[in-house]
Amino acid sequence: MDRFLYLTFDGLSRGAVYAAFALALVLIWRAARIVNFAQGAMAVATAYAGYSVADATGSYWLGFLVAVTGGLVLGAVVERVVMRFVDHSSPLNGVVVALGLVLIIQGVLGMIYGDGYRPAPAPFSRDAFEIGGIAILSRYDLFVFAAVGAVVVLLTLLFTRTATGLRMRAAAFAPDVSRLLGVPVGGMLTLGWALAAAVGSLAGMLVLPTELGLHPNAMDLLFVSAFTAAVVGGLDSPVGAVVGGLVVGLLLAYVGGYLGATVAPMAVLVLLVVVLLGRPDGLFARAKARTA
Amino acid sequence: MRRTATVLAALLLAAGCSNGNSTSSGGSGNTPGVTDNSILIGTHQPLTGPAAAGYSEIAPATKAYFDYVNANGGIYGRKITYKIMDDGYNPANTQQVVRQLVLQDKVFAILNGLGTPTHTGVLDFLKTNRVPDLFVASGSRTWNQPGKYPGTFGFNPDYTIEGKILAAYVKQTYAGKKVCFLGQDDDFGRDSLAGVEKVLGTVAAKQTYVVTNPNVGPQMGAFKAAACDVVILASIPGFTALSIGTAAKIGFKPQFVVSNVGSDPSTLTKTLGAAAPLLEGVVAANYLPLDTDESNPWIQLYKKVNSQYNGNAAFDNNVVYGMSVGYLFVQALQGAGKDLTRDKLTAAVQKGGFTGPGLVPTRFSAQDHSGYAGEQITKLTGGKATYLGTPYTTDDADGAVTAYSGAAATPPQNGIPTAQ
Amino acid sequence: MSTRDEQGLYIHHTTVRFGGLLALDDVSLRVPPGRVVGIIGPNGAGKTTLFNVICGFVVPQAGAITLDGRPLRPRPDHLYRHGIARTLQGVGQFGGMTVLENVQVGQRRRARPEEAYAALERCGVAEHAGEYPGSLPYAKRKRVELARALVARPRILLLDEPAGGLDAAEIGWLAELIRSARTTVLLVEHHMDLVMSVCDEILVLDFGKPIALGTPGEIRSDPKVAEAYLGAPA
Amino acid sequence: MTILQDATKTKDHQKSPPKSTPLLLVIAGAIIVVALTYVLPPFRNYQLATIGAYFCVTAGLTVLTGLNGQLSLGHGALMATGAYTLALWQNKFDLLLPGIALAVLVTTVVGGIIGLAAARLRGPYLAGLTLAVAVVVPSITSTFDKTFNSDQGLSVALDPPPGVIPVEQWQAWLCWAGALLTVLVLAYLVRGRFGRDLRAVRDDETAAKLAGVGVARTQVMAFVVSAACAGLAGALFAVLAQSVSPGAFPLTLSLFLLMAIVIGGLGRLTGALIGAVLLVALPSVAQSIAEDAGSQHLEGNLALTFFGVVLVLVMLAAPGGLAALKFPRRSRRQKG
Repeated sequence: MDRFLYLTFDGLSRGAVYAAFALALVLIWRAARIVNFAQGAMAVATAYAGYSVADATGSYWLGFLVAVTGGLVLGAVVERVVMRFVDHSSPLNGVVVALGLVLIIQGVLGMIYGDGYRPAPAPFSRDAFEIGGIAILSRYDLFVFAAVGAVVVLLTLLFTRTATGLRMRAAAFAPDVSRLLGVPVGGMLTLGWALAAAVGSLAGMLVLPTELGLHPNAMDLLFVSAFTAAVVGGLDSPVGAVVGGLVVGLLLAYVGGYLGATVAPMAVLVLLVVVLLGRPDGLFARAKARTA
Repeated sequence: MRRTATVLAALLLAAGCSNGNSTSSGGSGNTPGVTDNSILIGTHQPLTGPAAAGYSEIAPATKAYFDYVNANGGIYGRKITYKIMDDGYNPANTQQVVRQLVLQDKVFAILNGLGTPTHTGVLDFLKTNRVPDLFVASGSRTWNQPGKYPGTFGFNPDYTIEGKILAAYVKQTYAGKKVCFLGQDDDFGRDSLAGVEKVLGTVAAKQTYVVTNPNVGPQMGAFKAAACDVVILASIPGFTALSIGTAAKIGFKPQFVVSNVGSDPSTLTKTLGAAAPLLEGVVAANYLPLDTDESNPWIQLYKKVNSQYNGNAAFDNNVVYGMSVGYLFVQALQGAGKDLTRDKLTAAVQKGGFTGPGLVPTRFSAQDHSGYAGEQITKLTGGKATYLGTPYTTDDADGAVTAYSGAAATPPQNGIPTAQ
Repeated sequence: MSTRDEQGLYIHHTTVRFGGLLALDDVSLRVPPGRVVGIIGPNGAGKTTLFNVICGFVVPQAGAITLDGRPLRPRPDHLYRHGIARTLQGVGQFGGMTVLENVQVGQRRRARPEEAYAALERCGVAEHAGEYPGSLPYAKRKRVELARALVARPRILLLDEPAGGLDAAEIGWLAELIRSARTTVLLVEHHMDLVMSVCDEILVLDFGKPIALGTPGEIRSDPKVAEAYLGAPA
Repeated sequence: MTILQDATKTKDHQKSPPKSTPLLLVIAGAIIVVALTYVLPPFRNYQLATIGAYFCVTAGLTVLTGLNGQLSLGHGALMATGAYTLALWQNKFDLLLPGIALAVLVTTVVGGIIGLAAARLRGPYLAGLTLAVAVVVPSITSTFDKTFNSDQGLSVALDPPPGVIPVEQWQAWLCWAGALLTVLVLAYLVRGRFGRDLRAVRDDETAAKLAGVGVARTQVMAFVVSAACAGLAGALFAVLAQSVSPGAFPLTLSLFLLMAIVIGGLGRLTGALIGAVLLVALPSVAQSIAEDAGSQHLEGNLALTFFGVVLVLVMLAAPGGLAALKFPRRSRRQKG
């Protein structure tokens, strides 16, 4: 029972990070109907920048700010310079370009920083509080929960309470109609990418201290977990992403704890298959059939 | 489809051109890679990719030592060229680069190829081409098969020897305590566990990790649940840091005892960052002089070489390792004599009897192709490792762990070994 | 019922709901062999949904379809086996294939390319056989679409707004083609002149409900139709 | 107009040349390859062999992605399936050709299973699923480490080639025999009805269905065919490397394969060949550039970056995206 509690809290704190990452994927999906396969690499790039600043200035929070702002800028640049010029008539094109970006970002990071792991210190203690002899959560875990919670609240407010959020949604769903109504569709797209990349960078900053540290490939496995989380949540719903993230986090913790760490990636694959095939035709095909 | 033919023709042409290049780069004498004034050797190392951490410093350090030797006249008038090829720790790439080294560049020997999975794949190829395969950078017992691979020799003490020595220390120092074991899920972890259990019997709990899954939370949780007092880690540096950090996170503070390959203090300190104080008191082992031991003449020599020929790279145990490999190889070349052939080199290594930076002797003989014969326990205090007690030697079978009393050698005046 | 009555396509009391929306409400329709039947109605009346039911894209909550008296469990990719061909609203063409290849996809297995070419010829676009449909003007693409439907020699042809976006001359040609097709045709169309001129019988849908069924003359004079659809008497 | 005239016209409009060409080209290719193996030095022969092995998988992948529009990031994992099958077989029985056949068979079955799932998924969902398949290889090898020996992998027992033939030359023959056979089979497969169905499903599923094409069946078949090719390539790689381990089939491999076929020109077997050549040539070019520049950080990363840049540029320069790479006429129209 102790072990179960321990694994549950371990899973929840990891799940919170997956949730943040999945949120970034959901944001871009809502804004542009693209799954951004470069999300992980982009987050690593901004985390390198953030930690470089933190090392140089000695202030973690300055580095944190740089990373998140860097995400905002990188997202906007990627959309303006690359994604805008991709022909999206086939969903493949966006995916292939994103994969190209992954190769570029990983290669450039490797050239600049080398391929060693660089330390990614956490801003708070990672020693867990104990209650009744069971390690529950650390200060850092609480920080992660708070950060992810704040992001969810802010995004919900943005999309439901502000005119900008409404326009973003309109631009994503019906770009042509939105244009007629005077919505700057291009700008909304850029904003969506910028926001998503910033959330992704935030997730990167949150997760890196809990793993081996900074590395160009640090997010490869994580991306798969986050993608699964986003799919579990339905790809379209921020709340779904959070739930999905927690589900994946718990699954990984329980499977890793009871069946062995090596089995965990297989569990993610199985979950992904079950969820994807549970929706008989996939999301695209259903939408298509209606219009036929 | 017409284009297929065009492409094939272009290929033919390109191949023809490259053909011209490659034949010119061979050696002039009968022995590949050796001329009157040069020796070409090669290696495969992870310079990029996830495994490059720390290990990518080794080969440049070796090369720096060779440059130092070359600047002082080389060996029998021959200068050493060390060609370092990046395989990214990917066995498929290792195949490619080692073939390039042997077939195209015509190297005399392969030195210090790094990694068990990577190097295993080229053993047969190197044997077929009769290429000496010296001082493989891994503690696998695979390299010690003189009958099957007569040209292959190890360098590191093998993981079983290390496991026995670590376990002997644990048995003596932490008698009656509950001992647990976390190992990498390959020969490293398995051989190490075998050594540990030869001395301690079955451990209280054992877990494995895989390099591709950087989360040891479940493993540490299981150790905590099993109330382990001592945890022996057969892990690479990233996972040593991760294990120590994760254990602290869940309020689990056992005595950690760490394999040599995963215990470089400067790498660990860097990785743990603010949590580096957790390293205090960690027990490990080594068989070469420690990077922080300023008074050691070997370290003084290496630091000099490092500043002159290695761009003053960060000086840590990987640099010490790389230069020690270079020193041992120069000794082997000296032993092979002026009239250098591949057979003579292999014979010289088999003859053994090298004295150098190592705290224990090498085991090289006609029957034994493994590397160093033992290790000495270290303890981390204040971010620095220091040696405890005396070195120990043992074998990878059921032989006893015995103290080694031989005196440490000092480097020759000019830092270059002479023929012994 | 005599066997004669069972010939052709018969839609029995079919109901389709999308969530709360009643897309088809107890629709029945008989399409005897050789007849040209039109389906008209305002936007959202359920015309295309009816086609989708016949093609198996939509599974009805109630009702059944029979073909020559035997129940038809439609699957889109098995329609051609039953001798049914359909064109799509807009144009559903394979941009990565030549016009000829597009038509060949619609052929039965082991059919000869010459037949596909003949179908193109019949639709007047044979000279574009080697081009890609994306490079053709809209009207020609619609003709390619028709050729692909015709090449399977369908017993029943489902045409989904074939006149959309066409000019008067093109529509005249289309009417001629439908009349000369000598096959059963089910036609969903907004272009009233075309419907009135080629159909033997017309079904009028409004909000999923069938409100009238009859010859063009009867429909023209039906006050319910005028109210629901035509607005004022034609 | 008479039917006769129609028939002649039809021939004019058909792009594909008379049916005998693939066979002739493959025979010509075989002659060129055999000739090459006699003039090339051993290392170049080894590279030639590697190109042949890559050609098998890129040819299969270009049929799947280029002609059928399914994106797979999991072909590295399928290659691993073939490679491990061969390794396990060889270490037990040491009969190479049946082993390769078995590797193809096993991979075909695995590919069929993934294909069944894939046929229900589109675009990013399929990419995500196959990505998960690609990263799960190390997990499988370490969970079943008694069989697969974890990260360390297995060595592959191989008899040396008979007589006086150098190993590298023999490897080149073997790999190219596999590659040319693959190309021959694929070339005949995609010229007929199957190829048309593949492209119809890619371009418009609804219309393909209405034209009587079994969409799911076609997609599964495409996956199965390309999986068989990947299995053959994996087995050949096991022969080339004389060892198999998860490290030899990383995610990057799957990305590089995709890159190769996109750059080579999607949907064309010639493109698959160009891609295979690039996969072998570019890393060594990058390595020599890095050597000249004297920076270790550059080596692998330069190739990585270069691949990425080219991939993005190719996608951007062909405004119609993947399909436009093959059919520039159409895309220009759409853009304008």
